[in-house]
Amino acid sequence: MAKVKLEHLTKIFGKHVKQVTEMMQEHAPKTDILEKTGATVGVYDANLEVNEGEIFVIMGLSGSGKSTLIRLLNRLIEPTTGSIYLDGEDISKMDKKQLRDVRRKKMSMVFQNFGLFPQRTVLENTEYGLEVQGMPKAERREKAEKALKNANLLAFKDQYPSQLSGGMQQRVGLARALANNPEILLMDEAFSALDPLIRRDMQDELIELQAKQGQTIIFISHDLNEALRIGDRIAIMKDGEIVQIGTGEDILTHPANDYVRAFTEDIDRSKVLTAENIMVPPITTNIDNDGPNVALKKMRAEEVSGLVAVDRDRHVKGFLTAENAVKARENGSALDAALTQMTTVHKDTLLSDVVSVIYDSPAPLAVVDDDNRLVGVLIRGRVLEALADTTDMEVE
Amino acid sequence: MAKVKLEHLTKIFGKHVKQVTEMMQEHAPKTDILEKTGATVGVYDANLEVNEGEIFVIMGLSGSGKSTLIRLLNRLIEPTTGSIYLDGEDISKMDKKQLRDVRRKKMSMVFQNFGLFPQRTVLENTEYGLEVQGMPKAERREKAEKALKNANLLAFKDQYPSQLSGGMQQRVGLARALANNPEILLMDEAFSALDPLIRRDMQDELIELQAKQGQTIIFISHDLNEALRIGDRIAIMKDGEIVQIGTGEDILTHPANDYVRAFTEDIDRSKVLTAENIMVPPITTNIDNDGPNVALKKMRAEEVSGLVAVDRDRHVKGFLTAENAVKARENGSALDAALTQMTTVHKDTLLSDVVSVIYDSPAPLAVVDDDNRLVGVLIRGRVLEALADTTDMEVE
Amino acid sequence: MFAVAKIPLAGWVQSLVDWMTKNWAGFFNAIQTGGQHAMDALTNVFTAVPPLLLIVALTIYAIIVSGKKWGFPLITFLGLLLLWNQGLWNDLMQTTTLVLVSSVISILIGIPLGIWMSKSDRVAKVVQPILDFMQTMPGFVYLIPAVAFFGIGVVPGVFASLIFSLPPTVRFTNLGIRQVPKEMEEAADSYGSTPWQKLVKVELPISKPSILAGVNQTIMLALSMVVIASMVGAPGLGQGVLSALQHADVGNGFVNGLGLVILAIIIDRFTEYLNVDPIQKLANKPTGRFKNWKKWVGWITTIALIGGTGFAAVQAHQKEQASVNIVYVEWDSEVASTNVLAEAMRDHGYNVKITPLDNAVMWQSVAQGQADASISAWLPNTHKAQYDKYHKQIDFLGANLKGARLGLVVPKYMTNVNSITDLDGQANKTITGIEPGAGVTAAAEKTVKDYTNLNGWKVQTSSTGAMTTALQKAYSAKKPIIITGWSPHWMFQKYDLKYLKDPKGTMGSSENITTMARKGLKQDKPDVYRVLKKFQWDKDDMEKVMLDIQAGKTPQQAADKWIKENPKKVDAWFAK
Amino acid sequence: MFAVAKIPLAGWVQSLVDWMTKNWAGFFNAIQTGGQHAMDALTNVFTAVPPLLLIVALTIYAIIVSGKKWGFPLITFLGLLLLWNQGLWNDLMQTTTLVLVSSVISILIGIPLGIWMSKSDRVAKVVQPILDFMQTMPGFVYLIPAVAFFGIGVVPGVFASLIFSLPPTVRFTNLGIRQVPKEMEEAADSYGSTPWQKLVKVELPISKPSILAGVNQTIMLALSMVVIASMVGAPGLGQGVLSALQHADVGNGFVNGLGLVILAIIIDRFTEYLNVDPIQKLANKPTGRFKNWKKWVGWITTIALIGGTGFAAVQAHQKEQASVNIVYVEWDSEVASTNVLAEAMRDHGYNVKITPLDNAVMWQSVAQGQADASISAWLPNTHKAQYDKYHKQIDFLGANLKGARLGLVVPKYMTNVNSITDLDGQANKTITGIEPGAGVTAAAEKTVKDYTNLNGWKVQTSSTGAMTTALQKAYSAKKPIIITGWSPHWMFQKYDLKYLKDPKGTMGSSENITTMARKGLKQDKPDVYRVLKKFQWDKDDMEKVMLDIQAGKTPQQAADKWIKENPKKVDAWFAK
Ligand SMILES: Nc1ncnc2c1ncn2[C@@H]1O[C@H](COP(=O)(O)OP(=O)(O)OP(=O)(O)O)[C@@H](O)[C@H]1O
Ligand SMILES: Nc1ncnc2c1ncn2[C@@H]1O[C@H](COP(=O)(O)OP(=O)(O)OP(=O)(O)O)[C@@H](O)[C@H]1O
Ligand SMILES: [Mg+2]
Ligand SMILES: [Mg+2]
Repeated sequence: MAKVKLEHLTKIFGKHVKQVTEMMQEHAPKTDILEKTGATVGVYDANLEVNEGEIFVIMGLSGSGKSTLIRLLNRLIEPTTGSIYLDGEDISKMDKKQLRDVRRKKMSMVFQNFGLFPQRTVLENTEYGLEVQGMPKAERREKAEKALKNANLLAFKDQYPSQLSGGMQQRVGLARALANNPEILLMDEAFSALDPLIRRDMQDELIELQAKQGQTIIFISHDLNEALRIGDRIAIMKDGEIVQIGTGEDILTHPANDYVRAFTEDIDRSKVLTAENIMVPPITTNIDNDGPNVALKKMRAEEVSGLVAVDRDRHVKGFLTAENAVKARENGSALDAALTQMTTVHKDTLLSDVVSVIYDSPAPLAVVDDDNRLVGVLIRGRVLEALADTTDMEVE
Repeated sequence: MAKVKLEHLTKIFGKHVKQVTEMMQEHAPKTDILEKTGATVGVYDANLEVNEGEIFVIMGLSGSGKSTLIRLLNRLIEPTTGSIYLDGEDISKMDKKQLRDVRRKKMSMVFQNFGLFPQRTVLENTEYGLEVQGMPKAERREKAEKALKNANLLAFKDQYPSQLSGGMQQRVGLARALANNPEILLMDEAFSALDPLIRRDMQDELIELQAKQGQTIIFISHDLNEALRIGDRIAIMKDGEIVQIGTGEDILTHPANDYVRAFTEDIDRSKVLTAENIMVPPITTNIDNDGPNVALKKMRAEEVSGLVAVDRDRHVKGFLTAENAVKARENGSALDAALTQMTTVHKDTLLSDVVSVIYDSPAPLAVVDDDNRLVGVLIRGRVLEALADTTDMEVE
Repeated sequence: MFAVAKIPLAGWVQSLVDWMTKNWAGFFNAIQTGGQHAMDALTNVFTAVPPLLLIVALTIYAIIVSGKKWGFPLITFLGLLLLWNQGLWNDLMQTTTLVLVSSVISILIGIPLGIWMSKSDRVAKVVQPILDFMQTMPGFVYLIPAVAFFGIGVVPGVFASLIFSLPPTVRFTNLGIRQVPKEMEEAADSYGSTPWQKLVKVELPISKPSILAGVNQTIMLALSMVVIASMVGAPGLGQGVLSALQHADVGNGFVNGLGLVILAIIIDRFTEYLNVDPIQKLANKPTGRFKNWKKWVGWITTIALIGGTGFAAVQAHQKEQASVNIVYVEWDSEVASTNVLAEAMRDHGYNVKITPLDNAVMWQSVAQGQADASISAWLPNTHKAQYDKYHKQIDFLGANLKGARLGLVVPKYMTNVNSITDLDGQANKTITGIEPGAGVTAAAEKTVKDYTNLNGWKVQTSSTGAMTTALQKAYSAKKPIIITGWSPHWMFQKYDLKYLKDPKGTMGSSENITTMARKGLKQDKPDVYRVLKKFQWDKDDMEKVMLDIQAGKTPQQAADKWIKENPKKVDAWFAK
Repeated sequence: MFAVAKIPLAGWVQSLVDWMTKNWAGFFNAIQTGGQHAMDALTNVFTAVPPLLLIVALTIYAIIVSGKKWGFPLITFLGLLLLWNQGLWNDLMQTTTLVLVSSVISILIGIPLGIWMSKSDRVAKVVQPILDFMQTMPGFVYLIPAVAFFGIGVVPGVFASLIFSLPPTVRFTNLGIRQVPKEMEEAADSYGSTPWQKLVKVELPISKPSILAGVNQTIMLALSMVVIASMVGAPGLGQGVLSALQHADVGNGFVNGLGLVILAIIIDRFTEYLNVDPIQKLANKPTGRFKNWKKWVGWITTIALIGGTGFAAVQAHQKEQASVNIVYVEWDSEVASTNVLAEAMRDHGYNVKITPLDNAVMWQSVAQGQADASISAWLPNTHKAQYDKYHKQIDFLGANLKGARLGLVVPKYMTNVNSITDLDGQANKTITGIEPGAGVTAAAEKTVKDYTNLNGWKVQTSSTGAMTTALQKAYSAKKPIIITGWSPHWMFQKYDLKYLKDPKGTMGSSENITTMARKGLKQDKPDVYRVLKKFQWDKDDMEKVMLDIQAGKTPQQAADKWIKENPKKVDAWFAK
């Protein structure tokens, strides 16, 4: 079952809701709506499901409604219309007490603008969530200190937020949310003020945490690399509407429209594309059946200079070059002996990892599935072509 | 002459300055200093020169003193010790009036936390800098609207900052600084809240602006790609100290220490390395002098299957394959006629751009300098190797 | 305890005040005169506006400002109407002047001072105790020097208000500016704002809510000082409160106090709407065709207001010739006579100002020439002490009403009782008196003691209001009652009453109410002097006027009515 | 104007008050009694602390709290010492009680109310005009009902203070909470804070500066109401101000006012230090070995304070037996006599409370049994009116001082002048009198009129203080002077003076000062009654005490001194 589900969720800031809705249905631009009605469309008709244990990333232009959407989830903003289901329950219909329980136990939020309490020290900020749950002082202090330690801020625990740098403040916000150990983490550009080193640490920690504790994470990011790195699925928003939802690969390979494509341009494809995306169909010889003659005949027919040797189960046995096939025929030996070593890569290996392997390997690479069965081959030309594709776009 | 020059600039937050300085000289960690003295080292003994018309990027871990350094430049923070020269004048010795003039005419700042005035509309915020200079209303309004238009926010000009999204607020801060058209722009993570599309636009605009008006820009960023894209030089800070200053390439290729190297890890090298970095020395034949025989002999001696044909000025004329050289010898024709087309790329071309070209080209690529003279060649294997290098590091 | 003697602090202060009074007289006089004139002018403008016009205009402004049809506009409308109905309009306008002037001065001094404090810790350290001093040193203490410096009138009233009401503006300006977030300061600095620009464009707008809350407090405190100010002669609602309280008349005190409260609520609300969040304002900004209606209505109202005022003022102006200042004691009889004379003189084109004062201050003011005249001297008995003290510095113009008297009074239906000696146990052996300290009460007590037939009687003291209430109750039930009466008093017009004969004379002999003028009036304003000299009427006349006032007319209305009904008498006063 | 009659608002209010007085008497009484006891207890604690100990302790706290050695601690130390020196210590403690109690109640009511307002616009709409009402409805108006409800004493004083001083706390709590940034609210909400948690952990801490500023204003306004409160019998510095002002004695009024100001400054500073920015606090946090010295010193001081108080209280307690409440008029003579009797009784183990009251209120309080006794009845002349009114409800115990008199007085060195008829032009034909309204002044004026040899003389009215000052000046220069004197008065002890013979008797005959007690005292407290009955002394005694007081001793000190020097006389009062 979906952990979180949104149905026809709409938020309009300002008055004249009906007029705005009509204009939205006619796809009027936001600036027109603003001028005519004074109202701003935050989110319009969002439908979405986030699965349990998923890291779901929301991306989109600045002002496209990401923060509004995430705030609707814990009802910091009241929706104009639509429903929000959490574990099948409609949050938008909850009374105050139920909502409070949800916020305490199920969701924690990291704010885009940090949202730290200025009159509380770093430590006191971090333990805030636990404090309101009524956890005894010693216990919550311990948890908070642990969270601060993970954020590398333990030394600063008695300082006040205004004494910290931007990134440090963001990490306090993060520690505060994590200390709570909620089922769902709502993270609004939680890493935007972090430098790459700390950011990578934080990403790793998040992934690890998620793997260990199976939290559902909804994450707003502007960094597609980050989204691809940590996100199971990605939603892309534009002008308050969700224009595409899919895995990183879906979005890279089948962008719903030019807007989404533009978003992916600056991306280092080698970090996204996998062997499976760029492999070509293998031309194989079943060494359990075929002899050198059959193999050579196949090569001629397919106009290739080598074949991937597989057994009956399509397990890769090696590579058979034309040269070796000829030699085998001359020597009358079996194909087994004529094979050269063939490097295999799993089909999910990233292109970036493939590049270094293929550079060292004389033969094409065999791409195998989870059962180690051959599904395709990678050839150098194709790899370069894929890399070129990426950059092509930018050069255009 | 350096536009901005820092000499032994130090800022310590808190008391016990002397004790802190001593501890810093002994390279005590910041957390120890904080614990012992309650003071925090913002910036320690920074020496720096920024040239006129340069885009100078400052990077470093969160809390390493970047914001402090940039605020010292316009004396929002008073230095503990050290001097700051602007056009050779010591800012730290200026009286209030001089300082004000400098801030009005020479420097504008974009704040990490935006620093927008909540009770002023977007437009009024944007025209603030001009307003304090005493510019007439119509004129400053026009300029402000232009700046807002560039930031794509003209429709929102009568809204208040709290009605905008984070990214939109950041763009208002940017527009406010740019409307001022200062000699020096101080930008503290000015693009951190922006999505990639708008970010790229903003970067482009900044580069263009800088090219047109020769502004000096000091830019804090966490994004090494961004730094490399827009920065002429980069400084890397750690714990308040500047650990390395250099061009992007310097830093990538000769990192001063492990800390800097770690910083560059996640980088897409194809966006950084240029043809010059990965070219190999060319083996040439001067077609004005050499005939087919000489060429073939050279090929044999160098164990290559082709030569780059150049004229006396080392201008590339084409590529001579062994095959064609043999043919020319047989036909007794001159080398000119035997040459195949050879694609040239400028030595500063990025690796990412090279990949797409080399994929389409049968022959190696010739690398030329500004005068179109041959300086090296690019071969496929080398390109793949360079790409692999990058990813190697990460895979480690 | 220490062997140190008590430091003669009290003496030092006294000497300082004396010294200042003597040596800075010129300076204080200038302030007194200038301030008095300026404020009189302002009050004249306010009172020149026809009340109904002003009420409607303010209601319209309230609608425009609040954007509501009920609530605040309704309060404004009904509140002002009520005050008008209660005959407090003029007082209200005078109080408005007092409060406006002291608030404006407070703001003009307080905001800059608060800003200065916020910018310098040292200034804050010095100013803070001074503010404490201003707010806690009792008004009574500095009112005495204030009178010594500025004489009586509205100026020392403003002075006292100022001292007490200034601090909140200062404190909350300081607080507000100190609370401006550091980032905002930095952003302003980084664009090279001068301190002034930073203040005006950033700090003040951001700290506006705090500053306005401080100003609001200042206005409230200024309003709370209105009563104290009226103790030194500042006119307005405060005098109503004071005079009501001289009779322990909670009801009337409350009504006058209510005037202050309604004024407070209206001012409070208008200032509150200054403080609307700009975003809210934006959200409420009307769109569409009528978006400017507010502006239009506002302007039209303003023009109507100015026009109406101008018209009324021109009419008023035509009459303006001379300026006379008549002072009086806040007694029913003197209210009646002084208003009749004043209205009559106004009808003849004189510009007359009348000021109620404490008894002693009234005499002093005529003696020192601060007032032109009074027609309220009860001689030879009631005001004897004052007469003895000041008579040499005053010009007496003869009695304007003869045969005023005190005595025990009963309704005429008590036919058996005609003399005090006839009393033998009526009305539970009780004489209903007024306040304990009053002269007539004392006389009644003496009477009870001296007449043997009154053995066992008691004088039940209460208040003037309570006595007349008791009289009314008994009268309508035709029950016996004996009261301490005096005349002229409206009760003689309203009820059929008679004085009891007083063979022993313990209730005192009869008196005349005398007109007196400052020395020099004869030379300065011979016309006025002549009118004053000729002014006289009799008990019946006066009582008619008092009765009308008692029945709910304002003193002016009652006076006008009497003047209309007695043209001959009035004309005689103005005969050449 | 409208044809609508004046709405009888005043009458309605009056009726309402009457109705409440009658029907809610039980409720009001309970509050009156409970409040009075609680506050008396608090005052007793304060006064039980030895003054010097308290001064030193507060100074130490000031050092700890402010972290400074000069400035604030010095002000605290010198200010309190000055008040002690001026003999205002007891008044100060009583005022402190009044202000503390009304401030604490204000805070307890005001902060929750302000919070409620901030949470609901509707509540704000309703409460705001009520606050306006509370701040601008003149205190005089609701003091009268307050007295009707609560009688005289400290409770109606607190009631009046509360009404006036509550609003700022409410307003600024409301303002502060409304100014809490939206992000902070959101952050608190997002972690599932209950409204209460959000309030306590986020909103109140963030709005602390505003709230404290409001509380500070509340305290200031409570202090400013001290004088008004004392008009209904609340004891303390306010009474000093009032009594000084009865003589237009700016100097003494100022000194008492200064007591209020010093109290204000000390409270203001202590509350201000509650409001230190936490970051600043962090920066000032001491490091190193002595970082806890403050805590230690603070605790030691507190222990010393409690110990000292306990010790003093135990000593005081041993003496406590009965409780007597003696009232008096704030005249020099009565201050002396009442203090002597009170101190003597205290020495004999009685628990005596003395309360200065307005003349009329004093008589009323004995008559109604609110006070036990008074030894300040001047009979038969001066208090005649009161005597006539109340004598049936009072038990008179005979004269405690015989031969009090008024008269014209000259220094003995004027040997030629022994009778009024001897006067023939001395001292510029001037008799130096006191306040214009005083009885002795009136008598002097009568004298000038009646004696033919005084033709052309004048009575120069001034004030009691000014008269004695003039006497001193003339006396030291051996110049002739004629004053209006009365005895007992300290001047007869300090200077060699003589009464002039008064053949016509215009200066009045001699009087006795009489002791009176409430009916029932004889049964309730026979011991006290006996002492009161036996208490008597003579003019010389009284004048000695008055002289000491005049020279700077507190009344208590002077009384103690006299008691020590006259053991026999005192013992006689307590003989069985
Ligand atoms: N006002 C201040 N008071 C005390 N310490 C401060 C203050 N401002 C900054 N610091 C400290 O100075 C150090 C450097 O802060 P700075 O803001 O310059 O970091 P930064 O490099 O900009 O980090 P980030 O990338 O996170 O913005 C931090 O350790 C911070 O705690
Ligand atoms: N409180 C508000 N009042 C009015 N309009 C608002 C408010 N909050 C957001 N908006 C509007 O809603 C739209 C979406 O804002 P939102 O903050 O969700 O954008 P975002 O996607 O988070 O952008 P960013 O990446 O810049 O943070 C914007 O046009 C903004 O102007
Ligand atoms: Mg956002
Ligand atoms: Mg920073």
